[in-house]
Amino acid sequence: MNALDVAGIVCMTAGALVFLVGSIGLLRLQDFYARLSGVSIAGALGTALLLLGLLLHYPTVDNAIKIGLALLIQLATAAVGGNAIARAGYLVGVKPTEKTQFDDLAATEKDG
Amino acid sequence: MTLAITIGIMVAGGVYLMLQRGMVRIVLGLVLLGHSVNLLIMSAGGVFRRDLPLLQFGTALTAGDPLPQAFVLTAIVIAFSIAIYMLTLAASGSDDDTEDAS
Amino acid sequence: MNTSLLPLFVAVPLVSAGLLIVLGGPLWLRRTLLLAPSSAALLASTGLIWLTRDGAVFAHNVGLWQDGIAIPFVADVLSALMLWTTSLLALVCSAFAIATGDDRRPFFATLVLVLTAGVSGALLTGDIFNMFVFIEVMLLPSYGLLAMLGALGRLRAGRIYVTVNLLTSTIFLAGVALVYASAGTVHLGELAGAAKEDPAVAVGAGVVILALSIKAAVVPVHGWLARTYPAASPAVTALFSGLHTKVAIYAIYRLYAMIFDGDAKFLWIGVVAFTLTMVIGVLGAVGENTTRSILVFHMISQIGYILLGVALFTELGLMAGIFYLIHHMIVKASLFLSTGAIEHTYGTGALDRLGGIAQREPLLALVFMGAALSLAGLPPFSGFVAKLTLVTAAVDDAQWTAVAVMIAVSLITLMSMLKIWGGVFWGREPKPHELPEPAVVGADGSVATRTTVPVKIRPALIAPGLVLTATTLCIGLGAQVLLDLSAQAAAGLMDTSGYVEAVLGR
Amino acid sequence: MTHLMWALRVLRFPFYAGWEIIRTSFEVMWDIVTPGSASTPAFVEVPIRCGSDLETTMLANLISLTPGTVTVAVRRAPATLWVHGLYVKDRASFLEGIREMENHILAATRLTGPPESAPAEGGRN
Amino acid sequence: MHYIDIGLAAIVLAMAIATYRILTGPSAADRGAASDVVFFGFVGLVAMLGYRLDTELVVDIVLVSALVGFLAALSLARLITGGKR
Amino acid sequence: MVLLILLIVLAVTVASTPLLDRLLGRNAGWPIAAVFLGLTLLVAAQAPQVLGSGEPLEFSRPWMPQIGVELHLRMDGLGWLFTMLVTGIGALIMAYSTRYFPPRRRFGFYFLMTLFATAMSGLVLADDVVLLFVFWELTTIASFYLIGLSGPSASRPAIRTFLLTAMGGLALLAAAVLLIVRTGTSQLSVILADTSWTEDTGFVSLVAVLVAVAVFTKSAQFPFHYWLPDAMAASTPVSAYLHAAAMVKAGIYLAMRFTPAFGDLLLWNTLLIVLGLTTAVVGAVFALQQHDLKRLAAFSTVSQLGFLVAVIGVGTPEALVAAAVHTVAHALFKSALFMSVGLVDIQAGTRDLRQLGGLRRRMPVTAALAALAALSMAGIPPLLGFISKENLFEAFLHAPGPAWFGPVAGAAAVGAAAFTFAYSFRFVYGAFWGEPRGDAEERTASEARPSFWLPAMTASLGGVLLGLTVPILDTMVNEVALNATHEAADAHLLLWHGLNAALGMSAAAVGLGALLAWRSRSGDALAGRDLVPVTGVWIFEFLHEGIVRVGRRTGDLTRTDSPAFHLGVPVVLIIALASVVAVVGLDLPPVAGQTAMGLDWLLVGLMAVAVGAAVVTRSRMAGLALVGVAGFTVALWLFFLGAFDVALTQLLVEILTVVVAVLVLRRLPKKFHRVKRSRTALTAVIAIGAGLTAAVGAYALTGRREISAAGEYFLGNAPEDTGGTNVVNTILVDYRALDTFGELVVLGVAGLIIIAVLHSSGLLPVHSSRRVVVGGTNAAYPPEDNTVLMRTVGRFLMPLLVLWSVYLLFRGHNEPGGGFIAGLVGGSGFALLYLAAPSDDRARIRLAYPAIIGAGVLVAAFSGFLGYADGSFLKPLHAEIPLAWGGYFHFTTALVFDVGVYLAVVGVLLTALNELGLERGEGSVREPEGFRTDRPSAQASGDDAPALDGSTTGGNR
Ligand code: NA
Ligand code: NA
Repeated sequence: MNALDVAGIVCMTAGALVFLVGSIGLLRLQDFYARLSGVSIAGALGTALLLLGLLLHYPTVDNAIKIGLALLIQLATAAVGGNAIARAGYLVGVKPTEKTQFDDLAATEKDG
Repeated sequence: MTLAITIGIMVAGGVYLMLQRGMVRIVLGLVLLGHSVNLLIMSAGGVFRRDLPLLQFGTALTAGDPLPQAFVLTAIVIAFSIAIYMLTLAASGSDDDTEDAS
Repeated sequence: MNTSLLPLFVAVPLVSAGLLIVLGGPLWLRRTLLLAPSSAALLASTGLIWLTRDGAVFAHNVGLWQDGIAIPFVADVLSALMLWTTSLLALVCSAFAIATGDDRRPFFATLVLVLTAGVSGALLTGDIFNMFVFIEVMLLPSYGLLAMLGALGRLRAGRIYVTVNLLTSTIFLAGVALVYASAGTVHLGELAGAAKEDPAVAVGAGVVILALSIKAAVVPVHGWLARTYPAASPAVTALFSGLHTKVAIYAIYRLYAMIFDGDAKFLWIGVVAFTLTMVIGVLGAVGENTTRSILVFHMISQIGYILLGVALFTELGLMAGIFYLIHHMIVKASLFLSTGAIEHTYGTGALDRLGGIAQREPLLALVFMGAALSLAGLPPFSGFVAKLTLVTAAVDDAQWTAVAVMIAVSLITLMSMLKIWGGVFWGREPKPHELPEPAVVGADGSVATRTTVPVKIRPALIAPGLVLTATTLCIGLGAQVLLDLSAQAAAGLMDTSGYVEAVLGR
Repeated sequence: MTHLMWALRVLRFPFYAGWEIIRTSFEVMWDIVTPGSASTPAFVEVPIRCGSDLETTMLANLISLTPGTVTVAVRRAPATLWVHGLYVKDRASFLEGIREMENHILAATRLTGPPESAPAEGGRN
Repeated sequence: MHYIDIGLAAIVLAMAIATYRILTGPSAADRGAASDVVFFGFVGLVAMLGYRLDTELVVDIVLVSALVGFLAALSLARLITGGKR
Repeated sequence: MVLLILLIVLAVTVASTPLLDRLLGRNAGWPIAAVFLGLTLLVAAQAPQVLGSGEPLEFSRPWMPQIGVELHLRMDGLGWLFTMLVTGIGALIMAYSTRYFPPRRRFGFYFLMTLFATAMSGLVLADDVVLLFVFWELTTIASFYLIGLSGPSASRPAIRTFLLTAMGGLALLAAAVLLIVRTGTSQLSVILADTSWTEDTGFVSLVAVLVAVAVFTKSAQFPFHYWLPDAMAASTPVSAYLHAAAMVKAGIYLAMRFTPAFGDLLLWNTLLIVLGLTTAVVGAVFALQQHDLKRLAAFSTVSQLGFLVAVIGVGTPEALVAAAVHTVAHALFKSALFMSVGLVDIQAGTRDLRQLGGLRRRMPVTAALAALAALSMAGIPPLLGFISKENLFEAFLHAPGPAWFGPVAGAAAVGAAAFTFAYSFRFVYGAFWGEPRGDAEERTASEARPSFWLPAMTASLGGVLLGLTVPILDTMVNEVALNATHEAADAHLLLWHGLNAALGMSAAAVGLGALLAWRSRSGDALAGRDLVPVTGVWIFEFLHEGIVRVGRRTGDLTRTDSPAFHLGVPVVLIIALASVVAVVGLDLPPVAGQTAMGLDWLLVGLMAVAVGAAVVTRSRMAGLALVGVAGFTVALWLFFLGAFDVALTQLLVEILTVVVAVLVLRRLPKKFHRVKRSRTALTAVIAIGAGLTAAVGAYALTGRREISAAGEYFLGNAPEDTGGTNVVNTILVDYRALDTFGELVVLGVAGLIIIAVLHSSGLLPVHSSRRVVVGGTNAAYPPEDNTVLMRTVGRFLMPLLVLWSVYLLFRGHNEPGGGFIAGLVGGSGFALLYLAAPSDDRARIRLAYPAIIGAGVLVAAFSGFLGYADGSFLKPLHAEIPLAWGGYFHFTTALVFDVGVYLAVVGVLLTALNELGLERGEGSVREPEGFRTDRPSAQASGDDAPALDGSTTGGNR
């Protein structure tokens, strides 16, 4: 087992744990909008670490391009997906927690 | 054995859903059943040879039986075709409830 | 014979279907594209019957791959007979659909063509997975045909139809998987007798047969058929009745003969189930009050008769069953078409709303009654020969209960046929206001309020049924022709070595 | 020369973004694994300087990717994002954080680097 | 037992937790968000399995998953709003 | 030959009735009568051979050689007698009909009557039990229509008659089949000559009972007698023919024909004698009770047939002689009587005895011929009826069985004969003597023209003539008795036999009858009284109703539109099958390798979680998502099992299923329907049963052999055979391209039927519970700006998807990919376009997607046809194409095939997105123009179908 392999395993295990924490966030965080942070932990950092681990295991140029591309796409789409779901939730009136300090979006409606 | 258990779980869930009211749950149940049969086909080829039948990458000696794989591929597409049609029926004409009395 | 032509039974209608979508074109062209493949298939299958009449079996490895690897297309006299009958029905039902205007609906012609291609494929293939595929090719268009045409309840019926058929196909596929798991092949030639030797194969093949029985609407899994067929348009019901359940029946005959090699130890199950099917079906029929629901329950009952042939699994029984199968396909379609002509014109098939049609439509009455008497097994129609040979076969096999039931059931069959006759053809003519609006708008798109009882049923609506009733009469009078072919087919099922030799060269 | 500088800024951007993601992820993860919650959530209107759809998208996506913030709504003219922040101590510091991100993005997308002029303070107080 | 199996178990556990959130909601938006996590978990699992089962080809699956997984998220978002764009 | 001529002439007559009817109207009866007369003479001319030398005429042709059935005709003495009756009486009735009916066309009548005559002739000449049955049923069918001809009121009686006689027919069929199978032949004369089966008491008893049922139903014997009076709805000529010569006589013929087999069987004797005499008495009593002349005559037939059946039951040659004579006598007097009823009915306008009386003055000829016929019926010398009754009495006295049986039978016969005398008297006296009782019309009745009464008079005088010259019948009746019993008879028929028991019985019958007629005021005292509480018709209708009710209940068993029921039954059946297999047990080979790997358990756990959650959730969205999770888990499983292509396909399909499902789910409520607890419990039990079945089945029945021969072949030969190294793909596009072709058709058709169904039914609107609550002015609301993120990302993803999909398509033969996967990836691109569009209008994909589907099918088929160049449909062709940068590209038509697959997949996805994803105008299934302009090919389709344009191209809406 070479150094890259070890690094790969470390990356992957770390990614998996980050992922786990992210999904625990789905349980623990207070409202829908907060829970979206759990999603981005898993989708961004978690997935990125896992892909990196994979690349370290198969370190070829070919794979670097493919995995790099995959990571880029993954991050871009995870972000847009997160945005779409956040907005959808907002549109159908998912209530934020009582602790929410202010809501500039709701204000745009009153102005309108 | 693990595959058999998986199949059992899916069939139980699929049958349960299929016997409920409402077209959507029936469709979901049938989708699960379809998946389970696909796994059964894989199981029919034997689960102890698990290498890819891609001869560029591996050897034919340990590759899984390719014939069931081809069957499953065909079955997946057919099941997909019917599933989207059934979903259309679910939202066509009236509510997707399949029973008169509530 | 150049066996490489066999796949054309599938390919030609599919090409025609594809052209219909891509080209569109004027109505005459679309109708030509609809009718030409069935006409060609009718001619080709006539030739095929001629070539196989002495028991010859033709096989073609599609793609010319080696024996056992390729999907074989196989034609023997049984598949040739089925091809002939299905082509005839497709042609006649299409003609009827043209007369009712059904063929102007989106994709109607395309779907019918795909349906016939699927049926032909299922009849010709010698590979059970491929059979699954072709059964699906046959079913998909049917899902659409049922739900896009027909009465108010068509969507409800469509839901039952598609879900039950999908479940059944799933079960079928599970059976195929189990067969492959034990036998390591899905090739019918290699499976010859496998279930007799290996109980594990028998279980798998049993699951396949069970699935086919559901598709054939054997009691107790008949309910779906009774609920769905009456909701389709008459042309579609006729098409389905002639093709769908019958392909399942064909497959039961074929697979039981091939895979089980007619294994005697399971036959009693069939005798029980099929006898029950006769009884439950006919009782259901006599209890119904619209033409089509009566006919549909009958179909269930008759399916019991047809399948009894395979449950006897004697040369005589198989011959009788095959004869019955061909006869039934023709007669049943004729009945659906002649009552369909009434339904189309009068807007209802309810017995208590119709009456006196024999007086107004003597020809149609004759067409209906010929087929009805044939169905009930009365001479000189084909149904009589069918019943006679089947009863003889059952007596020969000492299946006394089945014999008694067959005889009693045919009386109740007659009773329910007379129920239609008394309710629709004799009796008081309906007043205009008692009839609903026409179910389908006129060819010019107009929807008129009904002020008079429809004047006359158009000849184009009567002719298709007439062709079929004439056919049943001819089959009855010249029974030896079809009996000979059926006997030959039965011989091929009793001794499958010819089939195996043709597909495997050994 | 400009191009070389730009290339360097482009190369730097992924490391910046990666670092931001890691940093904010650990912030939120800490909140998750420790009992209780330190959150002070709010929906904040964020005026931005991004001109093209690409820049807007990059900013909005980076906001969404970094745990603790998520873009909820977008307006192109005048360019504005509405962001849900989990830890909004006060509006100004939150806007400052976003502005920082924006600077990095504009540095990577524009040959000339980020505009030095501050945006009109269209935000609310 | 392989080192990586701990990670595999962790992801499966994470997916199970997300499944719980799909089940309990409470809002449709929560279900959508949790579904997203399950999908990411799937991508992660594939990556780890590529390592574990020694198949470089998983890179292809990962790439395709990343390309199309997005669709699921967008679709679910669309469902939440009943089709409003 | 004669027999063939006979039947051919009859058949030609039947066929020519439409023409005759068109030319002559009711007078068509004349030429038909002439033909019948000619045939009668022809048959009569055969008497020297058939009766004299006892040589039957025979004719035979094969019909159904497979079961040994032949067109075998045979005329012996018995056949001769009945053929004479059929044609002779037929001639009279046909002639009579020309004047009975008003002058207009009577197509159905003559057609059916001649058909009836043909069937009846065939029946008595058939020497094959199957042929016999065929003609037997033909008479049933013909009589059904003849009765039904009389209009709506006759339909019920006709149906009752049909069902009852058909029941008898079925009994006959059963008997026939039993005999065929037992004796190995269907030739009647051979069967009857064969004594082997008659010695098996059980078998012969069964057959005898079946034949007896046929006889009783056809000849209207108690308890099946009710149909005959019921059938009086038919016109009088029909009744005359039915009662005198056809239909009912078929039963008599059958009983006589089978006497050689059953004559010595006590069961047969007893059954026939007891029921026959009961019928004779009951029928006679009922006859006396009637007001309607026709009904009186009908009950009289019932009674007379009772005599005949009973005497056949005696079974001795003497008894059969009596039966033969009485058959002739009855044919003559009954046809005359019916014809006279018709004469009265037409001339006087009624046949009700309460309105008639004294007609002899105005209708003397009719009165005379009716009186002669009635006297014959009453058994008064010197008429033929007297002689036949004498013989009957004599025969009854020698009935088999215990010693007391003969005298008792005789006494019963005398009783019946007394009633016969009484009702005969009632008939003649009530109509022709006494004073007119009714209104104006029959007071002015006049005698019919000779052409109308002549046929009746002929029959009537026939009874007189034959009575006076009765010895000329000796040869015939002896031959008949010989044919019917296979024992020689030596009868000498005479008017005067001397003072014997029979004469005493005749005298007693006449005396008692006279007394009865006097005491009952010629029957008036008894008429119209209900002697029994129920009628046969009531019993029939009761049973009929009962069967219909049972049928209704039977139908109710499955009368539900809930798919759950129809889906549950098959599942339960499977569980039952599995349970049986489990109980019986199977001998299974050992497991062939490792069936579980450690990692597998992860997937088991994941699946359990997903399925468990999917089962309990009540949210539609959650259900969809959770089933999706299960689908992903399946993809992982496939990946575990080395099915890389399949896993990729599964993944893509799963995503696209979600995409499409969402389009549908938004139109439905958020929650699933509530289900009762009891149902939940039941379905859970079934589900667990099914799950166990599946798990145990999968474990027990799979994985117990090494890799299959086919699998080994593919792995070993694919590169060489096909030039591809992705073995699964080579199976899909080379070895089993036919499967794939079917599969792509299935997929394409799914697209088409989605369009077709939506064209006819439309979609639900978006469900109210899924509406957006935020106002239109909220910054989160405007779609144009808020979708900018996904559009921007999409702009970069789209080319990647396209490139990637083309790459996957081309490399599929060697590496993971192929038409399906590529098509799904390409289709995903369109899905992305759809999802990211800021408005429906911009989301609409302006491509002729049905045409793309069609093109896919055509391209695939085209590659298939290319294969014919090398000998087979779908056989791939290969070519090495040199590349510009060196090397070769291995081209195969399998790639063309894969392009077809690709097109179909893309077409279907486009269809689903456009058809399900876009809102339509309210109440309209039309979509805006613009679509059409993109598709010139679809234009023509609407040309002559204005109401349903776009009839083959759903996109053209
Ligand atoms: Na509905
Ligand atoms: Na975030």
